[in-house]
Amino acid sequence: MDLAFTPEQQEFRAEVRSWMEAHVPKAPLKTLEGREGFDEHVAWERELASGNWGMVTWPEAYGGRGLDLIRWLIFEEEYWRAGAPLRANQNGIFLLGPTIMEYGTDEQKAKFLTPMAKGELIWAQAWSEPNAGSDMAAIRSRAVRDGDDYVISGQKTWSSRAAFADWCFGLFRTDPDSKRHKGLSFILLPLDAPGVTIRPIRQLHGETGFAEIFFDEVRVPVANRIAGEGEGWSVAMATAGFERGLMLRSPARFQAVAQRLVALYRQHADTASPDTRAAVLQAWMDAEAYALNTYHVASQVIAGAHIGAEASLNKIFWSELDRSAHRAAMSLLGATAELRTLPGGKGGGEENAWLEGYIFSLSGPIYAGSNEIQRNIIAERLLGLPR
Amino acid sequence: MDLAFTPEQQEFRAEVRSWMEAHVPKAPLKTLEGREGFDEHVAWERELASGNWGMVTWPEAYGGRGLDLIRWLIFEEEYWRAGAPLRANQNGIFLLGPTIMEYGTDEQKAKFLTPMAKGELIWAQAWSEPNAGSDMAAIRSRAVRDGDDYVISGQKTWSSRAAFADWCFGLFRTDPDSKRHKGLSFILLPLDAPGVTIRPIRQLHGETGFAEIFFDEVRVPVANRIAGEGEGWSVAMATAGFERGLMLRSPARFQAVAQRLVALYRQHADTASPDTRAAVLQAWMDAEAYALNTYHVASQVIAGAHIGAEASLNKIFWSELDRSAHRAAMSLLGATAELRTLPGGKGGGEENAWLEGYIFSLSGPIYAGSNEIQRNIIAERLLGLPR
Amino acid sequence: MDFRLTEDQRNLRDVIRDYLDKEHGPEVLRRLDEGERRDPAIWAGLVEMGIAGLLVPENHGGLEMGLIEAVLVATELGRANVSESIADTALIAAPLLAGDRQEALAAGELRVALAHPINPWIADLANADMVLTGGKTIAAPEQCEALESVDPLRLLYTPMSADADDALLDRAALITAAQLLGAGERMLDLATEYAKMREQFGQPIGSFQAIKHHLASVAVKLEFARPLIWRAAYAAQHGHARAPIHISHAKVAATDAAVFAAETAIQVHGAMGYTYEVDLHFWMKRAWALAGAWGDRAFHRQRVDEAVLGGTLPITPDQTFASE
Amino acid sequence: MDFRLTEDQRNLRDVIRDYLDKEHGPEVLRRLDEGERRDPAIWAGLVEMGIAGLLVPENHGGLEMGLIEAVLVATELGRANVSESIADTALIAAPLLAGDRQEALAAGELRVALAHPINPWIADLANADMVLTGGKTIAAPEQCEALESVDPLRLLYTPMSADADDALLDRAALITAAQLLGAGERMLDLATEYAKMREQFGQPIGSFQAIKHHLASVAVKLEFARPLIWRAAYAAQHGHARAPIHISHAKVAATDAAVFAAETAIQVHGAMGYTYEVDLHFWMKRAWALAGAWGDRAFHRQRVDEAVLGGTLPITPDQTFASE
Repeated sequence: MDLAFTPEQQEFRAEVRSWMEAHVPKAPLKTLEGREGFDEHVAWERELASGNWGMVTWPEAYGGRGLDLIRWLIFEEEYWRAGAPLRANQNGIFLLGPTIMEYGTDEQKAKFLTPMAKGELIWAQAWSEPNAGSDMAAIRSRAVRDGDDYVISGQKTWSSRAAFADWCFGLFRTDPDSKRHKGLSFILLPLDAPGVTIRPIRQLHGETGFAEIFFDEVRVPVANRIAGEGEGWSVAMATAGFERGLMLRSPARFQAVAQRLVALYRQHADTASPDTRAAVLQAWMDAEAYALNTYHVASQVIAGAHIGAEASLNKIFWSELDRSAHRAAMSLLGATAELRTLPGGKGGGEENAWLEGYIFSLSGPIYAGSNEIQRNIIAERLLGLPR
Repeated sequence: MDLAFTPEQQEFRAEVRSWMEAHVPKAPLKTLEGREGFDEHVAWERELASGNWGMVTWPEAYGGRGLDLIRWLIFEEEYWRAGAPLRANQNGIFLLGPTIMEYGTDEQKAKFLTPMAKGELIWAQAWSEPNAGSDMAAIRSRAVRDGDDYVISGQKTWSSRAAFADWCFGLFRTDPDSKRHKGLSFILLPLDAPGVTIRPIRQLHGETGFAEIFFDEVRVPVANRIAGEGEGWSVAMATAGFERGLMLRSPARFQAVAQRLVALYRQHADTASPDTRAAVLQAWMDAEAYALNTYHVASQVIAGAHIGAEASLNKIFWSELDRSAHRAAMSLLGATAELRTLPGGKGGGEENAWLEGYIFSLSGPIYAGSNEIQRNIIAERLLGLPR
Repeated sequence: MDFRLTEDQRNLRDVIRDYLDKEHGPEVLRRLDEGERRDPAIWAGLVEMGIAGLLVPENHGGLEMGLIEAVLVATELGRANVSESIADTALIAAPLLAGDRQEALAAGELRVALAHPINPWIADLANADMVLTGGKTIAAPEQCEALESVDPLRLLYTPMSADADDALLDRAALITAAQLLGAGERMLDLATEYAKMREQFGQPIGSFQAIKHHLASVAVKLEFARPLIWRAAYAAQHGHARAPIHISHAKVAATDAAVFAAETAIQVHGAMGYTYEVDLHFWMKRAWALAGAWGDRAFHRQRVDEAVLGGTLPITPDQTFASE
Repeated sequence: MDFRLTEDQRNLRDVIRDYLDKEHGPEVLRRLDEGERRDPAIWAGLVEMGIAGLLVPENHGGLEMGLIEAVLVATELGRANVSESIADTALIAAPLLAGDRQEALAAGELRVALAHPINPWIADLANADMVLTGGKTIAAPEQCEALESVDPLRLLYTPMSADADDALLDRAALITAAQLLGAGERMLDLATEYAKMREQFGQPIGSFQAIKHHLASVAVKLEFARPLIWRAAYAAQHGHARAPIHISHAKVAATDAAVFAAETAIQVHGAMGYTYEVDLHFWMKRAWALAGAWGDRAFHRQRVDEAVLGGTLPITPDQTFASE
């Protein structure tokens, strides 16, 4: 065990820090869940790509830097330390990219990876269906083979980014007689293809980050299928594994939340209730624990370990930590917690990011496999309890 | 809604208070879970009976005072306010007594009720079996009809008080071919009958409040059966209803715990952590809420309402409140929490009642129907969710 | 001692509930949210039901009821997510006004906004006829600036000077607690109905023990918050010295129950709960808004803390209903 | 940066675990509890395994290992519920003693009791050869008075004057945290095994979602306490200025995880968990005892609170492994 960064790692940190200090937008971008803010975030992706910081863990051949997970963690620490924006590109970086690298053909790699790294292709997920949420094997959307094409019909929902993204990836039933996990294929398609209709889902706070995607006989070349026909489930599970795992939930992001929460506490220390004070400290302690656990997992992955059901431990921990931290912030804000813009001095106040963050944090225990499902996985696969 | 006590109720309170002040033992009794302490508690039951305070809610005909539930609550408030001991007789007062009054014959009433009220017959429960805990319908102990007797064989466990009690009551399978809830009968028998063996269960803290009861062809007159043969389940459910309901868990008892916890907090205020301070206040607030809810339920019962699955709400609330309160006390005691005797000045300290109380409180969410079962009941019977 | 609602009280509650179920369902909330957010017809209907004059003496044209009735009605207003300023006007301000004003109020012709330094906003100021603050009424300002609440049906304004008034704060906190309880009850209903209908893995999700236990825990929280509100109303109505402590206790319990109901209800709904399409969001937002209104958890916990841990309140088991 | 155990460290852990599984199972705990509570043969076995000399320099006959190894061994001692004073002597006191004493210690011929004002007792004082307090060793007293712990295998004594010593406190808190983690892990194992075997309603109770979720929550708590202990050990070993804060953090997390494991494990066991017959109680009692030892939650939370909320510790995301 060696918990010191090497001189090379320290130099890398210094390099990231200096780039971020020079490039991170001074003012916060508009929300990623509206058109204008989305475009601002895409512009930021291209800015990142211009510095070659977009996909730091990807191989250099595909526009990345080929960094290991420890450097990724360092990168993320500096990214969040600098207050940089959310990533419009995260479906591509962490979900689809690694999937194509593992299962894609050379042609698919060439066609998709480099544009993705450059922020030129923004990806949406197309997993869930109205009757296939936690139970993803209940997918009904079908892709019927017709020569060199699939003809896709059906409906997807809860597609994050789909309202504004360029392409989507998801599972479709290529064998109409199949049941559950069998007969599904993993297919990529452009969201401007004829027959695709996007209907943004109005979220409870009025934004439209999610969308429904309707497919009405959409023709997609068979070449857009990743891996073999009917092998979609295992490909998707690998993707879900990445998602549930550490890559999508950078510890530095939660440490930055905890840091802001501590600052908020200091502003409100004289009126904070004892349980909220305790909750603030707990949020900081848990963010630390999450960071340490991630370094531990990353070290194992670098050494060749495979992360399976252990990812469920992570999912539960970060989602409950994030909700608790934001709940504590709402308590600290008291009567102003409900306001979308916090009262400021002359010239008005700032957006109440804690309120938006609290609402978003409530989705953490739901998406990417609800925490109920995650607890089932832990109990059955890690502890060996009967199904 | 009228939340003022009537002058008669106030007079009654004054009467209880003055009797308790004159009679409650000045020094705490030894634990009810040892022989010596049990005898002290039985002596206290007889003292109570001498003042006609043993069974205040029972009809006068059976040695009670015929008081309604509001007066019972007043009685309990004064009982706990005075720091009076735990009740050795509670199985009789709250479980068996009401059952006999509802289902017993005149002979059974005459034979059992008055001695019970006088503290002359102390009762143990004989419900659970090694493989029938939460799942009480899995009972296997059998009672075979032989003329005017039943011949009982089998094993009961988790029988509170059985190590020292005089008689027990429980369910036995009178129809050998029956399954689950059918074919069970409710039978009373003396624990000194030939063929009965009591084996105290050593509890985790070394005391022996529970016992196993082994029955080896024990002959019991059929006249000791309550209600009809095979009707045991519905009789037992009525008994369990009383148990889960308000009578066994006097709010005043938890209010007294909260009051002691607040006093303990004041002693340790300078070192208490913020979350423990919050937990102390929460325990007091919850004990209040429990008292109010009990007055609400009692008022409904007096007006003729039947309490069904609502009792499960109560069970969960008092058991979790009691555990939280004792957990907070353990936190306040810090390094001394583990000591069975708290360090005192010259002449030694006092027994660490908080430690015993904490350990006992852990059984609250388990016994009388585990809180998991109670939550099932609430979900299915009160909320109407599917089984 | 009889801790039950009287038959009249139950009838009142049921009549209001039936009316609101029929006239003020989720479709009304959607219509308001897409339109003007206030509707004179809704106000008129509430006045017609007698709510405006609930606390006004009979000789001023009211029903001369008390705080128990007020919290019962407030609970129903919370359950139906009523956003008109009827609670502020009729259930909080009315008894604090002079007789002639009460008469206009009972007739539905007067809307009162409430200003108190504990809130950084004043609700429904723009359409108020007067403002109650610091124990007196003043004219509503010509102009005010709108704030945006997470709750689209809440209309908040600032700035305006406000003076402290304990009587107002206590009454408002109590009525707010009752509304939170009602919101919590409705969220439990919504989540329970959803759990019965939504299927995953071939069965209703309400048949899974995890979902059952989530909802059962909400039921427990709500059940034990309710009598706290009733006791606080009774104590305030009868001028008990410890009524403010009971009100604070009730506000804390109702807030915790409603916020817990919201977090649990969205978890049970899964991603659907995150949408505007299902109705849940209206109540969640109201719960988040009211949680901080008229004294947040920290404020009310502190009042109870000072009395209980500070040792100024006798807490032996016989004191539950004490008036001193 | 490599946050993994080395192969040597894993081997050490596995060897100790295998040894204790074989030689120090629940039947040994029962035998000790019914007898003398300490057994020279157990001590000799632990010395034989090299634990006594774990931290002693090679030139004094030890293995010259560090605090990472010490917490790994302490976790195994907690998992096996070892009660001999080997943790106090070898994992806490050893590096704080002079060289000649270390030699005797590594040979298993010296037992050290630890006295510090944070504890109102001294563990294993009656069979100690010397007492470490205030940075120096003193003779063990001729006579002392036994206290009774909830944990039957803990031997506590009083009174004896004790002087403060931060180095001792920090090391002891760290080793105690590791023992709590081990106890928590064992309780999760015990409850999981019980849930697989015990049947109710015709199926193993471990097939019910409520039981699964209880145990999964324990697994999460333990998983995230472990790296806190490892980091604290590393920081202390390398003399990082913030090591005491890391130790306090680890002690809080390990205490919370172990107490939560205990409460959950007894709930999963049902009434059986309440008996002496199943093994669970030995670990629950140890967890309750160690929760308050060497600084309770309040003490250690307060140290972290002062550093973090008090603002003395830099907490930007790049500071996780900082040495200042």
